[in-house]
Formats: sequence, C-alpha cells, structure tokens
Amino acid sequence: MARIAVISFPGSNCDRDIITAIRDITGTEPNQFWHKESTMPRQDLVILPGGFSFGDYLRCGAIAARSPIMDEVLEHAWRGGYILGICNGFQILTEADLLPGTLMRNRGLRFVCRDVVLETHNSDNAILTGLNEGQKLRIPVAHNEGNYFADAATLKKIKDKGQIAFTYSGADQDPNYNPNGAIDDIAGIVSENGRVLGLMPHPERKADPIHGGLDGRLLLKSVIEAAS
Amino acid sequence: MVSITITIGLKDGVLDPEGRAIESSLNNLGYHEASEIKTGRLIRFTMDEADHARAHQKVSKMCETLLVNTVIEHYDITVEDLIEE
Amino acid sequence: MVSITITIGLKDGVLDPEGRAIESSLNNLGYHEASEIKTGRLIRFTMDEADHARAHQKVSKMCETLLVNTVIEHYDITVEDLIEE
Amino acid sequence: MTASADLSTEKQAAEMGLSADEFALICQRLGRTPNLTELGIFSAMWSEHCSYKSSRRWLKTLPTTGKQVIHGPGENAGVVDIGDGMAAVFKIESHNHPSFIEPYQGAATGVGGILRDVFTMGARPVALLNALRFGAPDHPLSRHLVGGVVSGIGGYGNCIGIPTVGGETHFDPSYNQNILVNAMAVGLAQADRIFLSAASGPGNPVIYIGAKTGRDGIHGATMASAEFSEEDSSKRPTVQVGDPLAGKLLMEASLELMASDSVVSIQDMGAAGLTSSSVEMSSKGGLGMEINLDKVPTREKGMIPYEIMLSESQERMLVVLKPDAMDRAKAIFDKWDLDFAVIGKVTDSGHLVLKTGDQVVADLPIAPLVEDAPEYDRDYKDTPTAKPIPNQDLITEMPLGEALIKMMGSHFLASRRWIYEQYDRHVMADTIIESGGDAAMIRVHNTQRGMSMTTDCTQRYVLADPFMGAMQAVAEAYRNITATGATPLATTNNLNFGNPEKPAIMGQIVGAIKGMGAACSALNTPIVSGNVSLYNETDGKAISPAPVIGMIGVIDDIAHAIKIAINAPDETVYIIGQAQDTNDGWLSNSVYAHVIADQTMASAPPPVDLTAEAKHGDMIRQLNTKGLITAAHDIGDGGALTALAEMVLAGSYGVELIGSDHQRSHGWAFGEDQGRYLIVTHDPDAVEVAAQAEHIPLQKIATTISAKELKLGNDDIISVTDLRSIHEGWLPNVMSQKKGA
Ligand SMILES: Nc1ncnc2c1ncn2[C@@H]1O[C@H](COP(=O)(O)OP(=O)(O)O)[C@@H](O)[C@H]1O
Ligand SMILES: [Mg+2]
Repeated sequence: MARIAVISFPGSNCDRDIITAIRDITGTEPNQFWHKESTMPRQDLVILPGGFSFGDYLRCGAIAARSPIMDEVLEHAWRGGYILGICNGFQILTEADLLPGTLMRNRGLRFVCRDVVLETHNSDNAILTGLNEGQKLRIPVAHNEGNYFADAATLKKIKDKGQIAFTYSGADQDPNYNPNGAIDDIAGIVSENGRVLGLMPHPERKADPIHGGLDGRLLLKSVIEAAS
Repeated sequence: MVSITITIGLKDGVLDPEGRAIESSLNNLGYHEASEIKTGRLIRFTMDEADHARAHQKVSKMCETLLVNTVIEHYDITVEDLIEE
Repeated sequence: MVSITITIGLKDGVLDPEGRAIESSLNNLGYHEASEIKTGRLIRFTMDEADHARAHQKVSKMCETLLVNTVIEHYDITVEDLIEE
Repeated sequence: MTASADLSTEKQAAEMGLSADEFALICQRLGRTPNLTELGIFSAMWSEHCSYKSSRRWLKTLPTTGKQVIHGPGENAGVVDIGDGMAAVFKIESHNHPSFIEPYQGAATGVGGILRDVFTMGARPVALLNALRFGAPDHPLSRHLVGGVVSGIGGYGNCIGIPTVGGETHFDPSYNQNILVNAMAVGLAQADRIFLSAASGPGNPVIYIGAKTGRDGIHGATMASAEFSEEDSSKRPTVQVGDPLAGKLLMEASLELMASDSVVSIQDMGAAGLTSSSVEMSSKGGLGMEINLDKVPTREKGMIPYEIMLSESQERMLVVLKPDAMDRAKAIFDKWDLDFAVIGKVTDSGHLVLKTGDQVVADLPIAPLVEDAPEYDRDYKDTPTAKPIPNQDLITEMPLGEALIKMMGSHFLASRRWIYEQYDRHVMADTIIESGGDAAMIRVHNTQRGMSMTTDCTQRYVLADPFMGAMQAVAEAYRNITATGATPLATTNNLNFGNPEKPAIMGQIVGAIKGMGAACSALNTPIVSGNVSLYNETDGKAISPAPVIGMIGVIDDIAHAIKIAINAPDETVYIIGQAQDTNDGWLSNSVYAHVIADQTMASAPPPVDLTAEAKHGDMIRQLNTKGLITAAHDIGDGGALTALAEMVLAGSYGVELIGSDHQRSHGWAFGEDQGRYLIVTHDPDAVEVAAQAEHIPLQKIATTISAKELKLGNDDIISVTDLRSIHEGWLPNVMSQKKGA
C-alpha cells in the first residue's frame, strides 16, 4: 500500500477534496502534513493540493515554496520520490524549482473555471504509465494563473526530454480549448526523472459519480499505482 | 518621444494584505530587517509627445480614467526624454 | 534606517498580457500616443541598516530567494536614506 | 459617572444621520449629552442598517416559524433542520453602495461578510450565491461595474474555497447609478452545535480575533442607510479591502475554536464593527461589557476611540471565551497565525464601558441602544394597480423562430456563462448542480442527502405590482428548487428599495413584504433570515424595487436529482400546470413585451396562484419519486418556448414541437403564466395517469430528437449551434465592447 502524504498550507482549499478522492480510490486515509512541520517520515507519493496557499500574494506558490515542510518535500524529490502538484500545487512546484517554467496570469486576465479536454503524453514518464498515449481526459480547471511559460531554451529541453505530460486538446472544435494561453497548450509537465507531475486541471473534481465524469479518478489512480 | 513611468501605490490607510504576507514570509526566512512593506504597481510606456508638461497632463488623464483605481490608489508620473539605445 | 524600492519587470520576450490589455483599452479610449506598454511590480520597505552597500546586498538576496521570479522577471534595487517626516 | 471628552452637538448628530428628535431622545434616555464616541455608537446602532427603523414593524409580520426552523431571524443567520441531525445555516446580505464605489473590493468584502455571518454560528460554509443588478448594458459605467463585481465575488469566494454555485443577474436602467450586489451563503452544522451571540458569565474574557482595526469603512452602516448623490463617488470614503486569506484563517480558526469547547458566544464584526458586535452580545445576554480600547489591535497609529469603535475593517470576530479555555484558544490562533487579544470582560452592569488607560471614554446603558432604537410607522401609499396590456396590443407578426432567437439573445435571457465561469463552482467536490440550470445543488458531505438553493426576483414585476411581484419571486424560487427534485424548506430575503421616507417607496416595501409573507406561508418556506437595504436612490430617483428571495430545499437521495439537460432522443416533453387549451398566455410585462413588442411600461405581471404552485410542485416531486422525470425546468421569464430552448442548449439533443395550432401563437410560446414546469419523460402514459389522478393540468408539447435542432414547424427550424452562439455570445460581446464606441 502506497504511503501518500497531502500537504496543507493556510490557503489550501482542495486538500479535503484530494483526501476524499484518495480515500475512495485506495480505501485508506492519506497522511496529512501542515506547512509548518519540518519533519515528514518517508512517503511514496507527496501531493500538493490546489488552493491559494498564501493568498496568492506576491506570486502564486512563491511563499508556500519557501515554507518549512518544503525542505522535506525537496528531499523526497531528491530521493526519487513521486510528487503530484495540482493547480496551486503545480505553481508551488515551479516556484520550488522542482519543475521548469512558470505559471503566469491567464491570457484573458480572468479567473477561469470550466471543463477542458486534456491529451495525455506519457511515453517518457513513470508517473502516468496507467494512461494511454494520446488518451483524452475531460477534467475541469479553476485558476487565475495557469498560463504556463518557459523560455525557448527551456521549452526545447522539456520537449526533447518528453517532459510535457498533458496538453489542452482542441479536438472538440472549441476555439477556446486553451483556457489560459499556456505556451504550446501545456497543461501539465513532469520532471526529468518522470516522477514529479504538475498540472493545472483538478483530477479530484472528476472523481466521483456526482461530478459527471471519472476521468480525474483514472488519472489519480495511475499516479498512485506508479508510486506504489 | 518621451518615456513615461507611472508608479502606483495604495493610499494611506488602505489595507495592503500582500505587503503583510510578504513581510511575514521574509521574517520566516530569517530576514527581520524589513518593515512596513508596501506593494505597488508600475506602468511604463513610450509616448509620442515632445513636450513634457503636455505629456504629463495627458498621462494624468489616462490615470484618472483607466490606469489607476483612484478610490484606493495614488500615483506618480515621471516623464523622461527617451534615450535611444 | 534606509528606504528600499524594488522595481520588478518582465524580462524581454516574456508576454505581458496585462500590458497588452492596457494598450488596447487606452486605444479604445482614444489615447493613441502610448506604445510599448509594460507593467511591473513595486515593493517598498524600510530597512534597519545604515550602510547602503550592505543593504543592497541583503535586498538582492531577498529578491533572489523570494521576491522575484527570476525565470521571467528582472529587478532593480534603489537604496535611499530614510527621510524622517 | 461621566464619560470624558467633549460633549456632542445636534449638528454632529445630523452629520451622522440622526434627526434632532432622535438626538433629543438620546440625551433624555442618558440623562446627559453624549460625547462624540457615544454619539457615534448611538448613530450606528440607530441607523437604518442596524435598527431596521423603517421596516421593523412590517418585518414582524413575516412568517418565521415552522417545524423545520431551529433559529429564525434575530441571529447572524437562519438555521433550519435538514434531517439526520444536520442543520443548514444561511443568509443573504447586500453590499450595494460599496460595490458601486469600488466594485471589486465592495463585492469581495460583501462575500466575506456573509460568510462570517454563517461560520459565526458554527457552520462550515458550503456554497455561495448572489443576486446582481446592473444598469443598462450600454451605460458607460456598466462594463466597469460588471467586470469589477464579478471578479470581486470570484476573488473572495474562489480564494477562500467555497464554491459559488448560483445566482441571478439582471440589467435595468434604474440601476445605472445604484447597482445591487447581494450575496448569500449557505453553511452546514450539526443541529445541536449551533453557536449564538448572547454573552453570558460576568467576568468571562472578551477576545478579539482576526485582522487589525484600521480606519476603513468608518460609518459604513450609516452610509448604507443614506441616499446616494452623484457627488458621493468623489467623496471616496476609505474603502474596505477584502483579504480572503485572512478570511480563511479566521474561518478555520473559528470553527476549530468552536469545536474545542472553548466558546461561550461569538459574533462577527460586520456593519458598525466593534460597536454592534459588543452591543449585540451584551444585549442578547442581558449583560454588560467592559472593553479596554488600548488592547484592540490597530493597524494605524493614533486611532481615537470613535474610530476604533466604528471601523468596519474586515475579517474580525469577537468571542466570549470560557474562563478555562485560554490555552486551548491560544494554540489554535497560533496554528493559524492569527492576531488576537483579550480586550475586555463580560460584566453584569448592563452598560457598555469603554476605557483607554484608566480613563472611561464612553459609558452607555445597553438597553436604550437596542430597545429604544426608533421604530417608525412611515406613511405609505399603495402602488396603484397596474393594468395588464392585452395580448392583441403586443403580439407581432414575427416568425416564431425569429422571435425566439431575438429573446434568447436579449439581456433578459442571454447566458450568464461569462460571469459564472469566473467563479469556482467545484471546490469542496460536492457540487451536483451548478450555475446554468434552475437551483444549484450541493451534496451534504459524506451523505446521500442534497441541498438545493437559489436566488430570485423579477424586479419589473415588483415595480408594477409589489405584492404580486414579491409573491412571484417566492413562487419562482419554490419552482427552481422543485425542478431539481428537492423540497423547498426555508427562505432568506434581501429587501432592496429606495428611500422609505417617501410614501410611494414605503408603499412598495409594505406591498412586497405582504406578498412575500403570503407566499412563504402558503408554500411552507418560512423566512429565517434576511437583510434590508434602503435608500437605494441616486439624485432622488429610486431603483426598481428588488425584494430578492434566497431559498433552500432538501432532497433525501441525490440519485434523484433532476437537471435541465435533455439526455436522450424519443422522449416526451410536457408542460405540467397548464392545460392544452390555454393558448392565450400572459404577455403583459413579459420579456416578450419588452423585447419583441418594445413595450416597457410597468404593466400588470402574471398573477400567482399559491395553491396551484404548491400542488404542481408536489406533482413534480411525486413524478420524480416514481422515476418518471429525466429532465425538468421551471417556466419563468420568457415562457415555455424559451424554457424548452434552454433545456436543449444544456444537452446534446434537439426537440420537435408536436405542431398544434396554438403552438404557433406567441402567447403560448412566450406567455409567462406562473405555476408551470417542463418535464421530459420516457414514460408518457404513466405521467398522464399520475397527473390526471391529482387533477393536474398538463399538455404534451414536444418530442426529443437526435438532430441538434429545434423544429418549431415544417419551415421553422433553428439550429442549436446558431441559437447557442447568440445566447452565449451576448454578454462576452457586451464586455469586450470598445469603450466610447
Ligand atoms: N428582510 C428580513 N427578513 C427577515 N429577517 C431579517 C430581514 N432583514 C434582517 N433580518 C434579520 O435581522 C437580523 C439582523 O440582521 P443584520 O443586521 O443584517 O445582521 P448582521 O448584524 O449579521 O449584519 C438578522 O437575524 C436578520 O436575519
Ligand atoms: Mg452578523
């Protein structure tokens, strides 16, 4: 059974949701850690949930990335542990330099909450082996700063190394398929070792029959299985 | 051509939650020397206008009608000759 | 005591959606003289440190560790003596 | 004992909105002249906003009891039993004036304020809704106001992590200079763990928690009670800035504190800040309070007692703690990094005593602040009866499909997606039905139970006929809840009106309260909380009156939740609540009259038959329990055909009208007769049998089809794609319009 940790910051607001989803999938309770804690026993998977960790002041995720628990998260990463950052969690991972690039304000300058279609690119990573290459997933986003950006050199590097995990897919003919202006439609990326995944959409919001779809549950299952 | 810099800050007495958040984060990181942190915005552009006074006047109007939320913010305008690089 | 101003702007080549939005709003309002609009952030505080060089150095470190996202932003630090009011 | 500082004058009283008579009454009750701090406290407590002096005698007539009611009006929010030992805690509140001055912050702090009212009672907020009124879409201020208000609502709700699941938005020139921003919050608590504000236990410490006190919003309560003039927006009172992160910390810490058996009573600092919270806690407990103002955490230097007492800085609470709870409380505040301070104690003096150092700066008996607050029996003039405009004066020759498209693309009916996509509707992962349908529905966490909720009011009906219009607002809320399969349970309301000192406006208020009361009685949806916002006028011109109704309902099993989207072809669509032979629908004061016939007169709105409403609502629930409904939608603004079009737009199927003659008539298609629903069923025979058994009128109107089109007639076919682009396109187009163009 995988040891799964969920980290909460003061403004995390999707921690309960991801905990519920994990409990549903695994039948066990994940371990919870508070941002002020400075020790964390070994975990197989660490999850940074969505929310507004420190009110999104300064820059989303910037303050959280420098909180005490993050030293433990970094160490977990260096040991080759699995990490999933969702939305604000993704922002924290880029601020903590665990993932390249950054998440800027949405191109439309507005918060956007709606379903998007994701295309999976997993040929080169360990964390998504449970999904198929090209698999389409319908999962909602909800963010104000999801506009992924990396400079040309970084972008080339992450492409070469197969680090793009999800792109917003235009297959359903929606001209606004990319909700935030992310460069190359990038919705999620993985670390070079394929074990740290950050993505803007919220898989825990399509994880229960009442959510009108279970694609998020599929994604989470794959991450949990990879880490087990 | 002139180069314009507009410096925008919150009026006195208006809560600056961002400043507070930065202050406490700096403290947590061990930087205790900084206090009374205030955040602001900056807008820079070039303007097709030679006369400084006229430029200033036009930019004031832009600030009042669009760029600044004068209910809670104050602003400062700097006009400089554009130095061609 | 010194007063610190940090001016933060986007690096060249980084898209500035806010700057673009402002430019088009200004145009719509009939202000066509402004171009190359760039937005930035400002952080101001007072610092318990007398020596300008040392203050500058400390603030640089704060910028690199927290205040600036060096992936997309550049910054400038101004140190001034605090004028007591 | 005399309080220090200079004595106040009648002139100062007038500046604070107190009349000469009121000032004299204060002096008489005190037996002396109050000082400035004391006068400020009186003016806040006696303001319209806190004392309801114009509306109180009428509010008392509202139905507020029922077996589901745990706490009715009088507390921070209403509390109703939703079964399984759980309670719903909910209220609606306005932030109209601040939102006009600074739309983002005004709306954001409105959301923050209503959330505090709910979690103050020990309930975890689970959903937000709102009711918005803006001026004409092409008014030069409208885009700025819409954009700011919407991002402000989202800015607070999204950040604090409560889904915004519903609401309503209307445009009308009467709101050009006086928008309405009403926010509703719904929370969940254990029914036996509700916290109230009455202080008890003389000697118990009074704790201040949350953000520091600044000079913001001083005298907001009196401002909210004063008429607006165009100059006002340049006066620029210090605006309150919302800090949702602080709000979240305060919410989590308060809920944790209440769960830790530490709290005697608790009260948020809302309008009139420390003044109303300390006075209310003392008054409800029949006790007194002593506060040392030096202990109040302040954000700015040199704040005087008057400012500290009247500041409306956000994210603050006042708590009376159990004597032994200090250590537990401190640990919780430390965990959440919250400022807190012991600022005083409960006393049995019956007085509010404020000190700085050893000096008493105010000493007021509590009773007159509350009990002697003036209650006016204002003169009122009933709104003259509006006449209906006969259909023949309204009906045009426009082809049905063209009229439908025009109506669906009008500001009355166009999609509000541009607004609600800026709200996080899914956080907490319990959203079952979100914006875009009838009522919203939330799962009660960890259960199979659901809660439906909605806000409604059609102000053009209320303007023409306050009594009938308010009744209609309740009926519509009832139908919206019913259309999701839930049973309506209880109501909150926000009375937005002009200046009550004018008999015509007072007449609107009286009429609306009577209509609302009658409807809530008949439909068994007692009013458990609410808010009054008067003086919504600019330069002497009042807004269209808007008694906004917020209603909640419950459904025992969320598996029976009904949505509006058509899910399958070859199903049958019925109108429940209207017989086949009625083809002369009510067009007077309808969307059709305004949009197609260009008739904007305040003509008579459709009459409401409360008995029929209840019967038809029960029919829907019965059919649903039998599993006969696959989709449902109430018929409201725009009539049956626009309701049908909305059901089509929500799904991926089309419809074909049965094709009877009356279906070609604009009266049938667009009449706004009340008490009606559209349902879709796979078993038409069973539906007809059940309806006939209860003598419920119904008519079969359409069949669902696979083609994505609305077949209105042989040569009147509308593509869903075209309809969608017009319906969805309107608001984004308005918002991206070039200024001055
Ligand atoms: N229109 C109304 N109908 C019923 N109750 C109302 C109405 N307006 C206000 N109330 C009740 O009066 C009490 C005081 O309201 P209010 O002053 O708005 O509360 P708060 O102090 O939390 O701002 C509340 O219990 C509220 O529910
Ligand atoms: Mg309250």
